[in-house]
Amino acid sequence: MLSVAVFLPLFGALVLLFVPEAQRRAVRAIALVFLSLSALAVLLIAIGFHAGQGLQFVEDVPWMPALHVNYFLAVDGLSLVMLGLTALLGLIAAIAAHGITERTKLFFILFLLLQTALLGIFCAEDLILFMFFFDVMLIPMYFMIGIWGSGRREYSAVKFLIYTIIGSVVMLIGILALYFHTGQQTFSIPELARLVASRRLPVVWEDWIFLAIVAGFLIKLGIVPLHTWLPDAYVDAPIPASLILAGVMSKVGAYGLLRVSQYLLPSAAQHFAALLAVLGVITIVYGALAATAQHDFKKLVAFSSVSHMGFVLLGIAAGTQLAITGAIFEMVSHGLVVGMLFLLVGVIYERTHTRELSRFGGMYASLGSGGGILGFAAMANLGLPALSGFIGEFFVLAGAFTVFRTEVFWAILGIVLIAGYNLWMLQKILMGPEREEWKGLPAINGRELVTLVPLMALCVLLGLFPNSIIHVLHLPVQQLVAHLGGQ
Amino acid sequence: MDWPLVVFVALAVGILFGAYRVATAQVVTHAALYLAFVLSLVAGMFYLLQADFVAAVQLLVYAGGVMTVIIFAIMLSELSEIRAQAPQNVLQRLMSPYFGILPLLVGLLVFAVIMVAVLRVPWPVAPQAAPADTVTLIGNGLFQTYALPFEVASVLLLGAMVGAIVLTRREGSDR
Amino acid sequence: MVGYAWIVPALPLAAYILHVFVGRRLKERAAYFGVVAMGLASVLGVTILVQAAGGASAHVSVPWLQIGRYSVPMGFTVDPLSAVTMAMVTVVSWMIEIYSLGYMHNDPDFNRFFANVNLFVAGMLTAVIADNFLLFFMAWEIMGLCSYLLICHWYRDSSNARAATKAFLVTRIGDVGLLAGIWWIFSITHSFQFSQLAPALHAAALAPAALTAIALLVFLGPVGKSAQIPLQIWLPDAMAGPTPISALIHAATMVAVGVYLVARTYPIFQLAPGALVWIGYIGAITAFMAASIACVQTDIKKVLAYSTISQLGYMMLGMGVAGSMVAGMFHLISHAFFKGLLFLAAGSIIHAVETQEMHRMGGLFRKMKATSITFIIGALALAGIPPFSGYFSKDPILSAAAASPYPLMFWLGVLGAFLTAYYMTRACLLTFFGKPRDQHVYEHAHESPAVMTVPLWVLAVPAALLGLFAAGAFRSFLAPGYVPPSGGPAASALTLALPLLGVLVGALIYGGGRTAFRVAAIRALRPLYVFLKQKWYFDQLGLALMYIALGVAWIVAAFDRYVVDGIVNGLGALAGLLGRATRTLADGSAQAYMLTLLLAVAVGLIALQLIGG
Amino acid sequence: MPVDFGSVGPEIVLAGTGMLLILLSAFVAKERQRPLAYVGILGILVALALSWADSGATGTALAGMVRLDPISTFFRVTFLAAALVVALTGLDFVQSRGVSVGEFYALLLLATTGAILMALAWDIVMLYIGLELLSVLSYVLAGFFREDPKSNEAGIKYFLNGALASAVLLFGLSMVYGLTGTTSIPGIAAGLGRAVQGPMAPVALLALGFILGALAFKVAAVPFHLWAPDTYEGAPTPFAGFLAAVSEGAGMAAIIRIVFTGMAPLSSSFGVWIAVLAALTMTVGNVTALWQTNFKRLMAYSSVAQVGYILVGLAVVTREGISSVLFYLFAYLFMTLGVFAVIAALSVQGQGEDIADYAGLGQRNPWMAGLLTLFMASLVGIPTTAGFMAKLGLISASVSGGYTWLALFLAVNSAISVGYYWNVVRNMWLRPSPEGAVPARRATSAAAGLGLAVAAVGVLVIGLLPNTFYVFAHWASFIPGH
Amino acid sequence: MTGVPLVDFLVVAGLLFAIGLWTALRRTNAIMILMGIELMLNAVNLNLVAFSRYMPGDAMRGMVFALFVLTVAAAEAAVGLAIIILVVRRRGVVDVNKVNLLRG
Repeated sequence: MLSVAVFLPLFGALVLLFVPEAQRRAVRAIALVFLSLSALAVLLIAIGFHAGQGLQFVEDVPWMPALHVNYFLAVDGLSLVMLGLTALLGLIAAIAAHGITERTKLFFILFLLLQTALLGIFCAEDLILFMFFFDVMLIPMYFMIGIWGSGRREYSAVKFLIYTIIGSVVMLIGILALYFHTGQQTFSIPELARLVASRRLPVVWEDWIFLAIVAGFLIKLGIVPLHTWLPDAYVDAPIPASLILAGVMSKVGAYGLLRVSQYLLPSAAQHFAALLAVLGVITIVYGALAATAQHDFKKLVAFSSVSHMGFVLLGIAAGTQLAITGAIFEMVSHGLVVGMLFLLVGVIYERTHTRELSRFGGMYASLGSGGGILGFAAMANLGLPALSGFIGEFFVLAGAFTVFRTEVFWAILGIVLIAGYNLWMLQKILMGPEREEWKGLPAINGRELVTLVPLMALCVLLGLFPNSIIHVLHLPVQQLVAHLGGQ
Repeated sequence: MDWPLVVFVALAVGILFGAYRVATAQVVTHAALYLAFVLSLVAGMFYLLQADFVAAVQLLVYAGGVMTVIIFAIMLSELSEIRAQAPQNVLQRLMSPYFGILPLLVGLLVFAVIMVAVLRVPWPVAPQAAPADTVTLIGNGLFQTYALPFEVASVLLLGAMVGAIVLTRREGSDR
Repeated sequence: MVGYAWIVPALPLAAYILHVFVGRRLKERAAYFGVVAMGLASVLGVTILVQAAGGASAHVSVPWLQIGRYSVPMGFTVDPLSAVTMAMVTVVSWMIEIYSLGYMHNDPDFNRFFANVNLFVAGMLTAVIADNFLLFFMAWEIMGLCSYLLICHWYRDSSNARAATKAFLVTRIGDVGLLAGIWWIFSITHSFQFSQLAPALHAAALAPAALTAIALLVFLGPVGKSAQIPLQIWLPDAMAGPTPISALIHAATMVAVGVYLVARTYPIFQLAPGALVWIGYIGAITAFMAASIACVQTDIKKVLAYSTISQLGYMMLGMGVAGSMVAGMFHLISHAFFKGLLFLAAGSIIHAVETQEMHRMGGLFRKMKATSITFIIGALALAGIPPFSGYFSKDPILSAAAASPYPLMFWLGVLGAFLTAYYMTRACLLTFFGKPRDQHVYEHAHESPAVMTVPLWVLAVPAALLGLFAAGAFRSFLAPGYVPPSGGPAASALTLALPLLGVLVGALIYGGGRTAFRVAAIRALRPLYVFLKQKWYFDQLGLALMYIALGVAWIVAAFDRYVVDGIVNGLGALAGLLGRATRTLADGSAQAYMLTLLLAVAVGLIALQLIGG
Repeated sequence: MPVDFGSVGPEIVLAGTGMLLILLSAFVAKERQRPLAYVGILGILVALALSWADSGATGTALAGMVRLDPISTFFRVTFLAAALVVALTGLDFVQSRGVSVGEFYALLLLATTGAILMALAWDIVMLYIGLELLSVLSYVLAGFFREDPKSNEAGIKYFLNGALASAVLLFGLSMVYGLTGTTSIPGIAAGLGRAVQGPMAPVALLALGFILGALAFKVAAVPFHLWAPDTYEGAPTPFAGFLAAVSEGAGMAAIIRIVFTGMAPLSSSFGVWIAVLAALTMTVGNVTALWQTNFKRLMAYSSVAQVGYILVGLAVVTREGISSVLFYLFAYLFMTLGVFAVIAALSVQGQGEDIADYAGLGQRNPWMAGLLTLFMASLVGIPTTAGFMAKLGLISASVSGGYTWLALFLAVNSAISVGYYWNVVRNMWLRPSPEGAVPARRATSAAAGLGLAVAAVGVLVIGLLPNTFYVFAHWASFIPGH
Repeated sequence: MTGVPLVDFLVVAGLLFAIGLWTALRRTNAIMILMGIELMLNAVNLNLVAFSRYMPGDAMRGMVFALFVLTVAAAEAAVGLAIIILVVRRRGVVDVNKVNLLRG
């Protein structure tokens, strides 16, 4: 069942190969059909999922016996949550891809391939399979940024590719070193976790391996020293690609931290926890400050995303039950919020063909309910309670308070700054006297609403009833915390 | 009088002088002649080492065959400027890697390294018992132990011949 | 009925949802549903108050979130404090919603206005009855959002937008301090329930410095929300919003919720006496400072705004020195009524004369009888003239201040009271009496319709009589067995005399036609006048901080674009340069290749010989 | 005792077909020589079948000249597979240049025989003769297009450097013969074992130096690589592919045969040297490739860089190292030959060989562009392609062998390689095609199509289901003495 | 043959090899380079025959190896000269450095 959910989009891509380029509508329809089928499969998995038990829907088939590598897919609470987010954002990005008019067939083939890789990575339980999906998602994203992007798209695309490839190869070396030093002849994560629980690796080696593995994830997460590719890639990618890039791919880094480096190398994780926390906080403040100084709306959203990822890293580094749950919740909520923001960037760009904040003003009336939605998204982005953003940030910092008090105080400065640029953005776009050039803009239309309303609904739902997700996360986070020896 | 030593010295001096002339001869044909001279002296050396069959083959194949091929090549290439270019000024010669110091340096370097290695090793002074009949010995070797290399060598020669012909035959497209 | 307290906030929430989904079609008729809902909520609120007075109380909580071994329940609690406040809020909000029907009539964004008001009231009521810090903070932020949305109700004027952003940001600074306090407490007590916090903190036997730090962090929230020093700069600008909003949010309820928080978590503050002293001083200074600035304001709403800051200062002073939250809370309740009344009256004046500048008013008494009388009742209550409620709520605070070991607090309080009386008299004289200074304004003036004047009269009743009847009952209801400290007869004499003196001085300067004297007085106090006019230069301080933040942001962005990116591109270029060098190696001549080949062999041979096997 | 040539059946078939083609091409007119190519391809297939049939046989044959063991079967299969792909994809290209197809294929087959014999050689004379058969015919093939000045230049440069290198190799071999008195590789290993303890050590090291230098030339390791770019660019494209896959593979086979087996006693010294050579080759190959404008020249530097990666496997003198090298060679042949096949197919349709000419290919010829993207992704080492699995094998061998710094070198280099590999891909998909670009593709011939398919399937199958090939490489990597 | 020790032969062969190397590198005329290479091959043959004569072990192998070297040298020379003539005829120059169309 799990493989069906993961490989349905790929099957769709193959089907699309034989659809002639001309029928643009047919191409879109087929892509949407396969994406919704895959989303349906994820839904069925979610329904059949029992919160209490560990790994479920296990599919463990030997793939490369000579290298002791298995095709091992399984779902636990954490994977389920991420699968849900990926399936949802995938569907919404596909709907939002109406802006892609030339070479749509190629776009959707790449998009479906990307979707498969993303679904796959969140339920890969074998390190090499994890690496496999980690690299596969590079190519489609490279082409999406390169072909359909804007601005310095080629530069950003190559920068994205090189950054991530370095990260992935260094991580591969780390994983192989881990494999050789455990001497357990296996790459499966649960198996290695059992080993780590029983006895520790020699510390010297573990630190080095940990750094190698974490480097790859920090690049993907866009943590400050390694983040330079992120704003360029987010800004120059077309809207659907930015949506997936910011909404899901950055979460792969965080998921990797939770699933691989913290879980399998706990003593090194504790050893570097302080460093990761400091990096997290720097990212929060750095991202927020950089966002405040941006003139381009999309770049502002990109840097805001960097800043939010800082929260996630701080939560993971803190290693307490609360902080990690908060971090996972923040990952999900950020996916929804940044999704909305990028869609709105698209909505405004399609009408005004510019992203310069200084040229906007008084668009509340002309945007119709779009103005309200932008307000909602901005409020969710700055972590207004009763919306999912608040729960994530609140529990990350509540959890981290016991462990990293000074870092939390710096993060608080970040929260004020985040509020600052979000409101500044609202003020620049919606308020002030209505400009001549934006009079008579078409109000937000049905299709755009179809993409935005589910995200808004989920935001409120998660904000008011966070337990729906957190009860599923209970077991995986507890295992991780037990590993880290925290409380 | 230790005849073999005298003959060896004579041959050695001849070979080395000839080789030196090949390297520095201004005219290509002179160089070719010196080369032929060196080859035949080497055949003498082989004879000195009781490898009479090899000496014979050397004379026939090398001195005869290869030399004629080289002479033909020189003639065929209708060299307008038979003489090598006039040497540019000394500084230019020194500086340019092709004419100047570098080839000499590399040659000396290689020679020095070989000598350092060879001279440190206690090589036997006296030769082994001379084999009665080198020809039968080589014959057996060629057709028993080295049968496969022999066949492959023949294929090689065939291939080389075909290749040479293919490359240089006059075709309608040539002038 | 006490168990159904959750219905009270649910009603305005329902109204909000109706406005959002159905409002556009129903146009102004949708507001009627809102008013009816508010009415029901008020009735329910008052009955709950009555039942609570009879000793009933309720605490209902339902599990909301389970993370690991921490369980976070959500629920509401009805006790004397929440019952009283809820009653006050429901009544005041009801009156203001009725008033708004008239005030906001044929405003293009009528529906959005009422939606936000209802959401705000729902938020306020949830905060009042919340039984844990998390729900309280959520409601607290929802109110911040509504205040933001309502301040920039007329968003087309970008100055409103700036005021709204300023309000939200400044309060956000306070909120973040409160958040830090909540996390700190949670890290010790592992619970958000108000009831469990104080005992758990006490049990944890923290160092006094830590306890004071926690208390002050929590207090940072009210400093932001209730506009205390130094975070008070946003309230005067918040007057950009429609006047009913100024009444509801920036006078009666939202700004008071900070004080309510201090009251709700008073046991924590009692654990940290040092913090109480801080609160006392901040309250006193804010009271005096705001009162002084109010004296020079020409815009009637600004006067009332600074007056609100000043009264909030008094409430905080009460909290700080009175040893119990009763004094502060009583002043909060009474202030909500008479300040709400004053703002609504000011609103009806503005509605009538289309200007907020007192210098263009004058002699309106004859034209707007009802509004003037109610305004004057409110002014007298505010000034603390007996028998109006202001005196009864302010007197215990000042006498407690006198009894406290900090004389400065008392003198600041008393001087504040004098200034309060002075500027209210000045305001009344300038607007209602004397010659009308702007003929056009005078002709245009007319009494507001009944839908606006009725709420004025309804609010005038408690403004006048609450002190007389409810003072004693209120104290015993909220804190049975609490003996308020009394500062001795001299202190109570002063609290009585100074307001009267203030009225006298005000009348002297602004009464009758003695303009010459007024001009001389102003010229004499010129430097003081300029200093007060500049609002003690706080605004400039705020702007400076903002520019610093923007500067740092710009530096960081530039750093990111040039330095960090520069390094990365540099590495790329380095690889390129290296490539260019090795490329020249292959310059095309076979001779050079052969030479390099043999040179490499030679070097290899030498290395092997030297280093060897 | 009669000499049984049975054990070299495949080589005889191959050489026989080659000679038959020489005969036939003399009679058939140049224009109608296409069927001769099919004869050649048939010959390769028969040889492939034969070599697969007797893959089980082990032991020396032909008086110790040849050793049939797993590694020789591996090289046989690899070289024949490469020859097959080159033959298939090169047909249109050679024919379009109006050159005698029969002779080209004849020389190609004979050269492949030489390469296989080098891999099978158990005697340094046999190895030398095999090497010379491969090299001499390669000089001819490099210069085969007589009218094309670039081909002439490629021929002469390859000849001069090659002849020099073979002289250097010979000198080394003569020293080895001098020390050990025998030419059979096991004999040499034993002889050197004695010599290294005794006073003969310096000469042994001298011999090692000469031999390593010559073989480094053959595989085009830096700094012996300068001939490669010019030869690849000048030579006919299919032959350039042949050079990258077969000739280089043969060089690796020679290194494994002589250095690893023959000069095993010196193994402590050459491990480090090969590691240094590997690092140097990788870096220079990748970095210089960044600046290339001609696609074939870029592929030359790419193959130099790939040799650098393979040498990493050799530097780790363990069985995993050798097996990762064999796996990499097998995987590498499909990627490189795929790229050269695409270049050949496109230049038959009139497209230039500069990277700029490939601009906008994505629109003009999506299938060809897609294939080229797949091959490029494999060369970079992106998953689902053979390149990723090959690099995975190499990295795990080097990490387990303790050469972690080499693995990191490999990581940095694969990042640099993205720069130029992906530059081509970027050109194809992201840039509009220039005005005078070739119109939409004319159908490529069945042979070229089949060749491309074999290469593409090879890359994907090894990428997705590498297990059987790992087992094959591991089984083949058994070398006496390790 | 009593007088001449093996090492003398090796020295002569080494020197001949070095001179051949020097010629090959020094000359720009392709044919001259070829002659240099022939000299190097002769040095190798000298080595081989000398070793087969002086060193214990199977003397025949050395001589046979020398014979093979001879034949291969012949084949190589033939092909080499063919290519050189082709280049001369096409480009009219035998100077190797002028032949640098391919570079970079």
